[in-house]
Amino acid sequence: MRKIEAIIKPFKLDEVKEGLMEIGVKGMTVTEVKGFGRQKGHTEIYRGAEYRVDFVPKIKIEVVVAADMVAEAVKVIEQKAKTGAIGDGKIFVSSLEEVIRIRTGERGKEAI
Amino acid sequence: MRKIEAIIKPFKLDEVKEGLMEIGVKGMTVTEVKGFGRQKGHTEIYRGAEYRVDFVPKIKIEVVVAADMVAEAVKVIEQKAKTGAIGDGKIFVSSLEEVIRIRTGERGKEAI
Amino acid sequence: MRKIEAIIKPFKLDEVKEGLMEIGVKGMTVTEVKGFGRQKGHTEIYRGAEYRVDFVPKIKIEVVVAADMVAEAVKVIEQKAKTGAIGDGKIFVSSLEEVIRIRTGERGKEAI
Amino acid sequence: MVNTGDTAFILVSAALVMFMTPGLALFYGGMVRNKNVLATIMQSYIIICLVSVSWTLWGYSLSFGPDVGGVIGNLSWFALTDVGLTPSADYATTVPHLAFMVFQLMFAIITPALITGAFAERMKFKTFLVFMILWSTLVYSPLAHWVWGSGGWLAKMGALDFAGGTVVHISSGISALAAVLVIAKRRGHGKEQFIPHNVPMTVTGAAILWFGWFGFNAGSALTSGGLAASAFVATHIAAAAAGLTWLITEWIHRGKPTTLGAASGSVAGLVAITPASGFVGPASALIIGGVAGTLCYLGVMAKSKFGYDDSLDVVGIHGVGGTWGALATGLFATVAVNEAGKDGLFFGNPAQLWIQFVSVVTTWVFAFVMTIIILKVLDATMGLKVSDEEEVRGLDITQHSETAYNV
Amino acid sequence: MVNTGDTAFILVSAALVMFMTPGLALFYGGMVRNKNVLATIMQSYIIICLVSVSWTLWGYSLSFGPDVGGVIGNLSWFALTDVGLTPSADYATTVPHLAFMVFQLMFAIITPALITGAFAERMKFKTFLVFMILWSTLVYSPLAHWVWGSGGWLAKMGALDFAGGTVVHISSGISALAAVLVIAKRRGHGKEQFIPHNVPMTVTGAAILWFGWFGFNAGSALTSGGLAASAFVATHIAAAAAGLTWLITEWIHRGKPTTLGAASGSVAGLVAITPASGFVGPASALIIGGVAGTLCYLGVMAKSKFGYDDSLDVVGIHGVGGTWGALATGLFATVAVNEAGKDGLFFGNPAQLWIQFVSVVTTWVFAFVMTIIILKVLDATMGLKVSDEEEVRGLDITQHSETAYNV
Amino acid sequence: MVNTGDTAFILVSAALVMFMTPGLALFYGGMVRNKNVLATIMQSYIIICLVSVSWTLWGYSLSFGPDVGGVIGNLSWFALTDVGLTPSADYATTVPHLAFMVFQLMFAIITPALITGAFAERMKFKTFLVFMILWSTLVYSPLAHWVWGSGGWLAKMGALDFAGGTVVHISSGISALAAVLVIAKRRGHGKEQFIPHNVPMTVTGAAILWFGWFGFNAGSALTSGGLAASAFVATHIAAAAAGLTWLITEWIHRGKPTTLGAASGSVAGLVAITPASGFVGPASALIIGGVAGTLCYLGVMAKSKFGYDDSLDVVGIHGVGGTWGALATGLFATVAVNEAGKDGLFFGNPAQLWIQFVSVVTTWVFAFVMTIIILKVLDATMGLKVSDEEEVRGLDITQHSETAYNV
Ligand SMILES: Nc1ncnc2c1ncn2[C@@H]1O[C@H](COP(=O)(O)OP(=O)(O)O)[C@@H](O)[C@H]1O
Ligand SMILES: Nc1ncnc2c1ncn2[C@@H]1O[C@H](COP(=O)(O)OP(=O)(O)O)[C@@H](O)[C@H]1O
Ligand SMILES: Nc1ncnc2c1ncn2[C@@H]1O[C@H](COP(=O)(O)OP(=O)(O)O)[C@@H](O)[C@H]1O
Repeated sequence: MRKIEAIIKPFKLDEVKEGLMEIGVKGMTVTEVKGFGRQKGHTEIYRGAEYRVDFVPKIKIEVVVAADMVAEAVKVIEQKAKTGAIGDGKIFVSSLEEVIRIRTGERGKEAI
Repeated sequence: MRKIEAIIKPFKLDEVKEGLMEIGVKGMTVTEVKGFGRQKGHTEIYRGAEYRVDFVPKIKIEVVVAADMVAEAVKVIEQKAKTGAIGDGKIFVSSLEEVIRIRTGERGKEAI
Repeated sequence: MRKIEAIIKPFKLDEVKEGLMEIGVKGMTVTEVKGFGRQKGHTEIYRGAEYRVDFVPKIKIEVVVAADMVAEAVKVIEQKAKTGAIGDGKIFVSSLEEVIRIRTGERGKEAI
Repeated sequence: MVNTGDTAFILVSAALVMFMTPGLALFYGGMVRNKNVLATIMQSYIIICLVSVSWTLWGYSLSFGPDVGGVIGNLSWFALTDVGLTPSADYATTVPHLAFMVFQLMFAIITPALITGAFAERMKFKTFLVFMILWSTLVYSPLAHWVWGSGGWLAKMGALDFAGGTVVHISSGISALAAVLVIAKRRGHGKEQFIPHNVPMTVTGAAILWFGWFGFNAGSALTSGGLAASAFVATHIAAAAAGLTWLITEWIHRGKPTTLGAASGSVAGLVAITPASGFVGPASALIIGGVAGTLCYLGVMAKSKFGYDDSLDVVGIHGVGGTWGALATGLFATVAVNEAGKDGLFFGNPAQLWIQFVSVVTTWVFAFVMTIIILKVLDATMGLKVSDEEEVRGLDITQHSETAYNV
Repeated sequence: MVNTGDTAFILVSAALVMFMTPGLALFYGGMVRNKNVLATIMQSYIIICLVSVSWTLWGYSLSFGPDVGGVIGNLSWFALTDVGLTPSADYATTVPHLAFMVFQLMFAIITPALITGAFAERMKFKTFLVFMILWSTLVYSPLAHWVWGSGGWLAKMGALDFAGGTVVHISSGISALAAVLVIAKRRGHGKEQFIPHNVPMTVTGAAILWFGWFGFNAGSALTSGGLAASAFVATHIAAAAAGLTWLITEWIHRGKPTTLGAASGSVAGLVAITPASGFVGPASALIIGGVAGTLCYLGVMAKSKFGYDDSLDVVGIHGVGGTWGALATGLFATVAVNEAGKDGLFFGNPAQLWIQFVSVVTTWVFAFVMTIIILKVLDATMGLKVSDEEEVRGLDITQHSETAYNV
Repeated sequence: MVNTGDTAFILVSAALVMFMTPGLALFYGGMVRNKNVLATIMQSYIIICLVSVSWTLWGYSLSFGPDVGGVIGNLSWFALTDVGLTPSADYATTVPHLAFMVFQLMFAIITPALITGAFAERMKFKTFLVFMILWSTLVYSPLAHWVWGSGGWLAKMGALDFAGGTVVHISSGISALAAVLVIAKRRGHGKEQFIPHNVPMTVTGAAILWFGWFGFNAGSALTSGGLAASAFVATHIAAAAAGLTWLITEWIHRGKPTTLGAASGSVAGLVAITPASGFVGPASALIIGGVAGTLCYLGVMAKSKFGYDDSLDVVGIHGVGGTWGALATGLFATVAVNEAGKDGLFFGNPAQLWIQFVSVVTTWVFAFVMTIIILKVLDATMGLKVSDEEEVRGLDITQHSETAYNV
């Protein structure tokens, strides 16, 4: 079992979700995060004072998939989340020791 | 050291927390997330137009425990978070290489 | 490749970020979370009724670094996030199987 | 003859009172949980629509139309027949009859809206609509007629209620009590913590209520002049005093002065001064308000004692505050302020306190019994409470297919 | 002679109408996405500033100054020359001329602000400012002169528009239609879901609009008395009725009654009753409002049918509602309510409906053509729409370097 | 004799001015960080309660009661003794004395509330309460007496202050300056970024302020008629002009026009026109406002220059704007607008500018010295600032055990 974490641009969420569904991914978990990286933040102005905001709104998608699905899932995310502009984000893959579906108690592949 | 991540229904948070405390878990970290899965989202209506909202509010709990506590902690979460209805969520277990308590610099088991 | 997750006090974010940048970290992802631990929560009062709020606002920083940077990055976080008071937070280190930069398709070290 | 100053004052007052109900929507909306805020706001908002139509058609006629046995108006003013641009013979004789009508309408709107705080976060929207039409017709109109209608029996008995201590606050507060006894508690009541989701929203609502209450009380003078000014001042002072005493009471009781407490206290003061506002001087208003702040705080405490689920404390604030205000009118009223009024106990007329007491008890009993009956019937026919699952998901989604905030 | 009651009424009404534009800012602001809320609020807010200055300098003179051929006022009242503390000879002869001027100013502010809903979330701020100055001068002032100016040709023809059905609502609604035909759609229109980011904000805005609308319509009586009271009542009843019928219509159509629907419906009712408010009785108001609720709902549905991107439904509500109201005035008007008015079709005078029809068509054509021209010129010179990237990042950051919420 | 129109106008104006303080609560509340919003709102809200009680008991008597040596009123009107339903002999002789009293009360409320912006996010609540009682009694009442009290020495000297340039704005602005010199800066000031947490809340507050300011300035005519209309118009135009010039100034300076800038600018214009509003014509108002927008922007810039921590720019807006307005009154005043006024420098009377200057300097010195003294005493006895840890956790939790938003 692998966990894929992808940090993407917020407006790409729907496309990535559709893409993953098409290859058979059944579930995912999404978090609003703030990213810091090569992509510049912006300046805000309040009463004549300038404030630097370094963090950029991003979406983190977490998808757990069976090991044999990883490559395909990663490919889909890469394709769908890509704009080619700086700040498109990252994908991190890690391994899980166990996955459990709370409702049924199923473990492993069945639990996803 | 293991990290347990559990995606649960928001209103189950208190019960899960109590359950974990009872078996000696001292800390945890909680994030508001949005889940996508077998559980249906809902439809919203604004000025006569229907919008599908696929994401369901969920809570992610992260608990780091010593390896020998994992089974028990998972069991507690399973029991407490279960309603039997679709959308109860998942538990993911992964291994950590290191755990550090910032305040004291303690590492490993002592740091939890 | 390693992922460092640090749960810290919110007002320490800027210092930690600066510290990490100084040692060459180029990016990170930040999430608002709620922490539960030894640090006490607080009591709130609404219309004469007392409510216990156990969860404390925390910030979770996720930084992915090459294996040889881990020790240094952890040290910096420890130093910068430390106040010495309870609730300073934890650092968790785990290993990643793969890291991908969406924009370029780069993998591994190049992708960070 | 129509007086332009009086008419300007009544029309603006009517606008101010109208604004109170959206204010109430915010006051209540801020106190519920995120998932129920729209449903809570909606209950107030749709009452504005609903009662305005029913009042136009039959409510005004029942309340203020030609008297039938001191108990109710007849239907000869149905759809505002005979309610025109010139003053009525009986009410507010220096302003157009329509102005008086619409001023009264605003009272007829906010009164049922006040009740919604009691069963917030759990009532079925459809049943709610029916309940409100019935309550407005069967409870509000008779009460308004008794106290303010020409020929109403409580008025003839000499009961003083300047701007609605019995008609508005006791009636809503006691109906709230009836409602929470009939409608089941919220899931998790007593176990889960129901924390206000947006306190600034609630304070904003309280401020709008305060602002609008000037129209409510001073406008009830129905003319622009000394009496209106006096009622205005009494209103403001009582609200201020009650804000302070609630704060002090909770500071002593819980160790902290809260923003929600200051807001709640001032509303309690506004409630309590309502029946007295046109009959008492500033010093009396200070006392009436000051007592109300502490009394209503204790009133709110009562609910955890007795275990009923009055979500937003309608009983503790409007029931208790209205009762105190109606009785206090029997204590502090003085003809020095209002010749058309009476002296109260402290000004040498103990009989007035008795009359006030009778009007309070009557209102309690009538509102309580009627509300129980209406709700029991609706419970049997339509059902009152949403399902458990709907409660968990929240009323916004389940009753209205909306979410308040989409960030 | 200045009458104190009338003056108090007009000044307070002016304040109320002024308050409507911030209300509109919230009404619109709640409906856009998070990233555009400030830009949306800003468009209304800055119009208050901008139009107040241009109105003071030349707008008022063009609209109400000495007539030039029935078409426009001349510039002899530039910078309010001759507009003083005593009443004007032509307008509102019992209140200071300055009071009438400032009351009218508030109408001149909100009308262009209404249009902003059509192109919300996508217009360049700089171009927007220029557009508004031009629109206010070239569209609003002539229209106001025709209908309300002494010597205006539509007025002389006998067109009835009590508080701005043509001048305010049709003109803004039809200009909105012109605007959405010229300005490109929002990115993702028809694919992405544009969900209101803060519905309580929108409902609060609707409530402020309703509150202020009493000044708008009743204030348009320009005196305090029977007519003002009648307009006040008609306004309120129509809003209430429309809130209900919109709710019922969507309940039937989509299976759910929504909070946003109740709020939108009541605004639709307010729009529709505006031209009729001082000419019709309460029962007629009930009908006019009731029809408006359903009609404007259908009007809003039209946009998905025709595929234009009227972000916040200015066409569906103000265009449709204003047109219905202007025509309805030709149906329901009666001199029994307002001697200075006319009878409508239902009171035996079919000619009035024709006159109303002419004034509607005139306003449609004039507002549409002028707005197209202005926008085409601006498109060619300054550009109308922000870049794609700016749209994605949001107008708050890109146009104003601000974010609304920082939690 | 009581005039109904005048009374209606004053009472409604009083209600409007009352509404300004909750408006201010939102204006300020939106600009602080999340964790301090309730505490900020609370400071304004509780001042309404606190000062209303102290004003009723002794404040009004000190300010407007029978004169003692031109410096202060005596206590013979304690608890509003002799303040009744008929007009006073000295003030507002066509409205009930109570109406004048309560109108003035609303000014006495908002003035100290304005100061709270200076030390926002850091003051101890308990000390704050004591400070406000003392400031209101020892600073506000004398100043009000000097300028507006019958027999007050500045009034006798001929200083013009229509609605509170010195009494309200300079006094609060300069006391704010004194406060930020005594109370330590916020932790992280100059290093951390203090970004407004809710700009729509702030703009809503600004809009309510603008709305209420009509009551503030036009109401200060104390009658309904030409003067009120003129003051109303001047107020509105100045606000609009200042909104624009602030916007333009920052657009030039920083490259972006901001929503907060438009809101701040219009408030600056309202501040500046306050003393002049009943003495100047529309064109002068345009200039006074226009200058104020730029001047107050520069005033706000000053704080980063001098390094003091005036959290929400009370000095830059009320201190600078009030000073400019008071002096501008000496430039632009004309008896053509107000016979009871004077001509200013531009209308041939340079002496008036000198008188204005003296009144400004007097107010500066008096407010500054008194505030320093009061705060130094409180610092030594009760402590002014919360602890570092409390500051980090926020005042909402530590002072009031509440959180604003619970999502
Ligand atoms: N080392 C890192 N660890 C964790 N998250 C990172 C790291 N580097 C980048 N990110 C995340 O990826 C996002 C995009 O990175 P950025 O450097 O801006 O552009 P790009 O993805 O095109 O290289 C960042 O906003 C941040 O959320
Ligand atoms: N493959 C997955 N990867 C990550 N999160 C998942 C995955 N599948 C489900 N989830 C999370 O678990 C939640 C519950 O899943 P769902 O399929 O709705 O019901 P159930 O848990 O009963 O199978 C989802 O809302 C989502 O947050
Ligand atoms: N076992 C754990 N698993 C996950 N997160 C934890 C765990 N223990 C603590 N935390 C996180 O670390 C934060 C700080 O922990 P706490 O026990 O309060 O103080 P300290 O870090 O000084 O030991 C908590 O608020 C929580 O977010």
